[in-house]
Amino acid sequence: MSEEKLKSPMDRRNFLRTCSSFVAGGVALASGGLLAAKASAKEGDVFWQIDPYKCTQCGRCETDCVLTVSAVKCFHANRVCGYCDLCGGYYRPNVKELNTAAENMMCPTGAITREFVEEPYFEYTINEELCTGCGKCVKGCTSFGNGSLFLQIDQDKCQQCNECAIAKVCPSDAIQRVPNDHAYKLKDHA
Amino acid sequence: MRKIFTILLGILYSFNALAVARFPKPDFTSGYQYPDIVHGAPNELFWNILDVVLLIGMMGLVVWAAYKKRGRAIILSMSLVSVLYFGFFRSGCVCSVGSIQNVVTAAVDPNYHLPWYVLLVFLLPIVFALLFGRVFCSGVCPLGALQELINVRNFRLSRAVSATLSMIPWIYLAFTILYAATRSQFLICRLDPFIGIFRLGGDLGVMSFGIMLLVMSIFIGRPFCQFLCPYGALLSVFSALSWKKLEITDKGCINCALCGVSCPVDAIRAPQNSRTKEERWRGVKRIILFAILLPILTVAGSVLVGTQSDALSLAHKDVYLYELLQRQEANPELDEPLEVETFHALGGDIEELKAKVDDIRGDYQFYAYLIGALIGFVIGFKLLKLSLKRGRKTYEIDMARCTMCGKCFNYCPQNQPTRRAISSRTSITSKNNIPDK
Amino acid sequence: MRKLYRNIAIVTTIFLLALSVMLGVSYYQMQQVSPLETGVMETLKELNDTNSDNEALQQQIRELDLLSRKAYFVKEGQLKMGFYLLLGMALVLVVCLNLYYRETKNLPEKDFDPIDDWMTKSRARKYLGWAAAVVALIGVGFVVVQQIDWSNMFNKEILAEVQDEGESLEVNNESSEGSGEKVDTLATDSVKGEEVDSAEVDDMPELKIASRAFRGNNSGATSAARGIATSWNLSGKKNILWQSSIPKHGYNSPVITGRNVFITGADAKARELYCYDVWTGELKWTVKADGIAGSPSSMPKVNADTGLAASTVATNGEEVCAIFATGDVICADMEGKRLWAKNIGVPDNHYGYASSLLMYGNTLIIQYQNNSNAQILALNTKNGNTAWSKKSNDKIAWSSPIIATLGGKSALVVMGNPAITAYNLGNGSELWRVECMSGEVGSSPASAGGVVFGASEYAKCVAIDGATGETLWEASDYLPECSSLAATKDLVFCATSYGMVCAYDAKTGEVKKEHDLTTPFYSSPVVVDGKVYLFSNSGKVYIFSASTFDLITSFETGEKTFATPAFTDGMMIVRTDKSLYCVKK
Amino acid sequence: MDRRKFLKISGSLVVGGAILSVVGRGMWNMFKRPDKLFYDSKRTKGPVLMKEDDDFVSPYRRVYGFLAPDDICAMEVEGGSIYIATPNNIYVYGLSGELQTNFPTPSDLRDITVHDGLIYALFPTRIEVYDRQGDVTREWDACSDNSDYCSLAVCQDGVFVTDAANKNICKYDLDGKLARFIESPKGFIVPSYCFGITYMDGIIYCSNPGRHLVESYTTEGEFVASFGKSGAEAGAFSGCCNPAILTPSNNGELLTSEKGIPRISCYRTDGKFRSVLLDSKALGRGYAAYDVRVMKDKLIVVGSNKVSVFQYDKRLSQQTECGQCDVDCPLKM
Repeated sequence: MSEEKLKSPMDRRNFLRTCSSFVAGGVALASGGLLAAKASAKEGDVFWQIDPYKCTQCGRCETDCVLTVSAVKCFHANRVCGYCDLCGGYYRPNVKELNTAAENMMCPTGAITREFVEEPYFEYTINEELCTGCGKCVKGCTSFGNGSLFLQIDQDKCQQCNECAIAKVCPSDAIQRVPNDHAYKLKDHA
Repeated sequence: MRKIFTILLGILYSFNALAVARFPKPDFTSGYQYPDIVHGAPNELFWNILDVVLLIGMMGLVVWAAYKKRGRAIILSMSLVSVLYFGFFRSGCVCSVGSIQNVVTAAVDPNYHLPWYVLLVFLLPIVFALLFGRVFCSGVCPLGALQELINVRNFRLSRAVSATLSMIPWIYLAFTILYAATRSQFLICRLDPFIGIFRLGGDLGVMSFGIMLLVMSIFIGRPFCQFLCPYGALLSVFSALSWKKLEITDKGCINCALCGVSCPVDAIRAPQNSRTKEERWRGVKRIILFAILLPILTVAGSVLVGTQSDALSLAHKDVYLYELLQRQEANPELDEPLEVETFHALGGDIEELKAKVDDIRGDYQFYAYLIGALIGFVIGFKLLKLSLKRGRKTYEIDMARCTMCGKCFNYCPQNQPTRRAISSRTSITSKNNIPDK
Repeated sequence: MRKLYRNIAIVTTIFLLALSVMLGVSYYQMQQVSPLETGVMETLKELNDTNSDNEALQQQIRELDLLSRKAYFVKEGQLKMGFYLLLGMALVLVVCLNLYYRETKNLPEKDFDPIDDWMTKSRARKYLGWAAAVVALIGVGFVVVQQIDWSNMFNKEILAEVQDEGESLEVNNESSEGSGEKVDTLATDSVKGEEVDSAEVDDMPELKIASRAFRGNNSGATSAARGIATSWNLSGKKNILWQSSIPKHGYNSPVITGRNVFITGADAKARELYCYDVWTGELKWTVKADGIAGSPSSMPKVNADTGLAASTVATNGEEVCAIFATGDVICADMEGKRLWAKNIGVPDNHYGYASSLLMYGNTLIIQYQNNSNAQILALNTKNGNTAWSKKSNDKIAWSSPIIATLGGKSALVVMGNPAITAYNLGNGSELWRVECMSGEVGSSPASAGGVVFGASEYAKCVAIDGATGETLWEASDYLPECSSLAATKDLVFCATSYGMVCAYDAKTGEVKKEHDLTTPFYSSPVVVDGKVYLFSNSGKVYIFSASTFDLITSFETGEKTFATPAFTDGMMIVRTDKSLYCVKK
Repeated sequence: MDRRKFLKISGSLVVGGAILSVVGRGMWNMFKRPDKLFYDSKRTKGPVLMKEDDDFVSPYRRVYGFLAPDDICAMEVEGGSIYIATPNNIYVYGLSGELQTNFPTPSDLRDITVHDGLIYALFPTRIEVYDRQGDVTREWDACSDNSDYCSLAVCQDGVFVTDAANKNICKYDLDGKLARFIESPKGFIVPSYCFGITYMDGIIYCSNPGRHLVESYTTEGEFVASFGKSGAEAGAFSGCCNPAILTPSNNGELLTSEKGIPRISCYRTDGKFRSVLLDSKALGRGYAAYDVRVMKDKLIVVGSNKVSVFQYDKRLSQQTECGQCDVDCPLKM
């Protein structure tokens, strides 16, 4: 095959290519522009977060997070708490005497600790390193107590997946994106 | 790890904590004060900006390395950086590949919010592709980089097989669009084979698939990029029409065929001197045939997928819930799934759900036909392309496939003829001298 | 040097494999059952809850708890370590391999240069073509099986997975099929057994005594039939003339006139009226309730205990009318020709429409009392035109109207919530109205000796003088829920849905006799030939003396029975949940 | 065909096969088993606080019920009528759910009770008395401003109100003049708004939820006695803040309603446990306490916005203690 033969198709191809590249470029830019308009429309929702008032403590937060130990932790709103000795989130509902023996404890990892404040009050705190986000205590607290215990996604552990794996299986659609500066949905007043 | 980079937002959010009918404060006589617990949250804004800047910077570097320096070293180092930063540190979210879904969703759903940086992460690689080819794939995409880094040999698949497999990305893309457009699932994120490795944990099946791919990629160049990556498919289109074309050497090709072997993704086309001659009219006839086949395939594909929309629609959470409810009604003796239990506990209204499900199914109908057509068209087009003959005099890079790993630069004896190149050339000659029986 | 690299590479590979297997396994375990959720713990704790402070047990729990926590956290740590180790090794391996292969580079293959681009291309084309073809074929396959809708498919799959569920399903299928076959054989056998060949069948006389509505003529819960068998046996075919399967499910009761037996059945797809031959049990004809103006496209939501065909049909010997939960009313003649059909409005009924029809000459009476618009409708059976209709603001009810002889004249008695009302059959004018009912009225009234008896579980049992409409007595010892009352002039029979049956004194209302049969009754008692026949839901038959209410006999039939049997001379037609059979001495 | 070529072909087939098979599997699942692909959550049952015993039989059967237009915060039964208090309305229904009358009230209503034809409505810091038409006949504010009232009982001796904030009972006379505060000898522990009180022939019974006790006082405020123990089993109070609600049965026994795992049980006034009348299953689950009252031979139970009427069932009761109970209580009609 000699140059003459090849020349003409070469030119044609070049011509075609330039045209189509312009088209493609145009398309890309146009769509980009449109979407850009969308993007700048409203302020961004960034973090995944649980709405404690929608949450039904199904326990999937523990099992369905992409992390081996879920990023969902139990939070405690001290201002909502009754501080009582007999805590629905601390003890299993059917305790006989109120001591910290294993058979009386609600939390499977012992992440809830409490210290005595004054008769008859105790302050409860949660060790997030031990918490697995199973939500047992939360269920106990919401059913018996004032709901001062609630589940939240620990933004420091959360991987900010493009799509939250828990949200996809959450039966009450409690997990939504929240803006950058409201990273948590807390229960207690400031 | 992230804690170090964390900006505490405690004060910021505590103001807008939700109100709650709270019980009167216990009257502490010991002057007890509530402890103020602050929960940390990284300042995502900062990280997003950093991501974008790095993205641009690294792509620029790669361009420079590929077009000016014709060296592989920089590209490799880029790969390392990207694996460490985008991969392990940022744990791969949000990546350009996944951003397809956000963009599609935003395009169909007016009140879905598309963050600006996601848009950039999606657009920038495409823009670069239009200018210089698949720069992003070469050393910036953590997925590609990971494979690149552990690649040792490249035994190339028979082109026939790879041509067949190269349809998968398009199908993948099609279904991704379907699920994203119907707000059902983010397929790519769910089936990302390497994210599990970056996060040290994830779904076992997907992870093992990722491992399999990695093992492959020790011996085959970038199996994921070649045979699975939907974003790669997208880029290849733009890259094929790119403004600049990558050249292996500026000193003129000597047809030594070394670059051809070196390429891990089979992106180098040899000069066209076909041994199998066939009359022109046969070629023309074939082209016409495939030209006719193209629309037929398109329609066929659209029908095939379109008729399945109801089956596909189960990927949507609400549809799934609805089916579960139906099933429960049909045989109440089954113990209730958690979804159904919660639905009833929250006093959900089945009629409402039904209505919702119906128009979701409507959407599915539409998009299923659409993507079916897309799949059919792509296959038809590929066939057509394969039946086109084009002349070439020297070794050329097929920009659509080239992922700019820069291997061929080192191979080409014309670029800075190093000891290695020479040795390999001599080894060729010696090899050719051996008479083969 | 290269040897060294190679060896290192080999060793690391081996390690890698071993490690990854280990990690995989432990990771899998971690994902499946976290050591914190072993069932043992829970059971132990529950044990502890039940028996008060058992020291040993508590000790055991504490140890186990400690153990499991240790396991959990240690494992977690191991996993993390393992992952890092894995990554490190992988790195080493890759480096070694790189070094090992540094010298050797891929070299052109013989068939490579000059590459025959065209040949490869065309091969690729073939492959791709084939691949596409295969995909297309699979797709076509899908489309072919498209008839099966996917959601069902998906459900089936899941059901199949649920072990016992799967089994039970199979069982059901088998049983239903089995019954199907059995029925066929039965039918034929019985025919042979009786040596009734078709010729003779046709000569068989029409029956004198009919049972033209729910619980007999006028829905009166009494029948003039004689010589009904007091024992039969389905499996042994003792006293069974025939048994036939029923195409579609329904809770309505059989109705007999001439030599025809009418029942209806319905499902989401179709609603049908069936006519069987009383002598052979063959299905003579089927009339579909379809193509009716105003009929809803999707079925109204009905309770499983009610279904779409709960209402019993009514006939006057010339026409037969049926109504379904959709509000469709159809009328056919004795040959199965559909005369007319209309939709009287979809009932707004949270359980499903259940009141049975009633015919008086050429008037079809429909007790149409639903959440919105409660009324009594009277249609002309010839053409379906409305003869008269009576709107009332009664609440929803599921009971059926009866025709009673009050003060020597036939009158329509309707029991609803909150009132029992008597109407003039001719024009629907109200004779009297007694407010005594409340709650969900499901059972139907009865009448004997000019007295109307009504009872509902959520209210009480009342006796009303039919002539004056004054209340004679009230009682609430035992009250029926679905089952209806039956009455002679001395006794009122009542079967509850919690297993108590009793006979009230029709004069005073005191309980004359009660039996605790501890099995629920939905079917209604019927007074026949000095006996009271009563079917329990499980299909056990109880036969009492109508004068003393002593239990004469009782036996299992083996098939669930919710419908009330229909009687004609010498024969009883019973509808079970899956078949229809005829009892004859 | 030389070795190299063979290797190449077979190799590419293996790799291609591997990838294709994985992809194929994925697509198959997409069509056939989306649940496997997308919804394979390991957790199929939520955490259970307490296993409910499946073979518990309630001697009572729900015979019918009706819905209130709003969530119910308190309920009272008087004569043939059911008084339902929603956050800012009071509805009066007949037994079969026909609305007799209703009138609006200030919001945040806590409890109501009816005493000789007058409706006493309790608000966190005030008490209002309506006649049946909803006209206010009397009203007065709480004796202390930081009080947070929970529940009230009214008898001819006065109005008794439990105060969750001050942890005491304050007694007013019928015109709203503060008579006295009643403190518990042990001290009340009230962790949440569950501080039930009721009056039965001369004695005030109130719950001490933080201690799982029911305490009784004379109308003059002297402590009489207390009963109750912690535990899961029938006859004990579980979790926190139980018993939540107390009400007299009309043969001088005490019905308690518990929250958390809802349960309604019957006690003799001396604390002897009779039996559980309705368990969580029979009541309809949830965790809020169900308010309960006795009307002749029926139990009226309200939860969220549902009103249910329960009636004694001879057959069922034979398997329960309630059936063996020697007292011929009108509930066993």
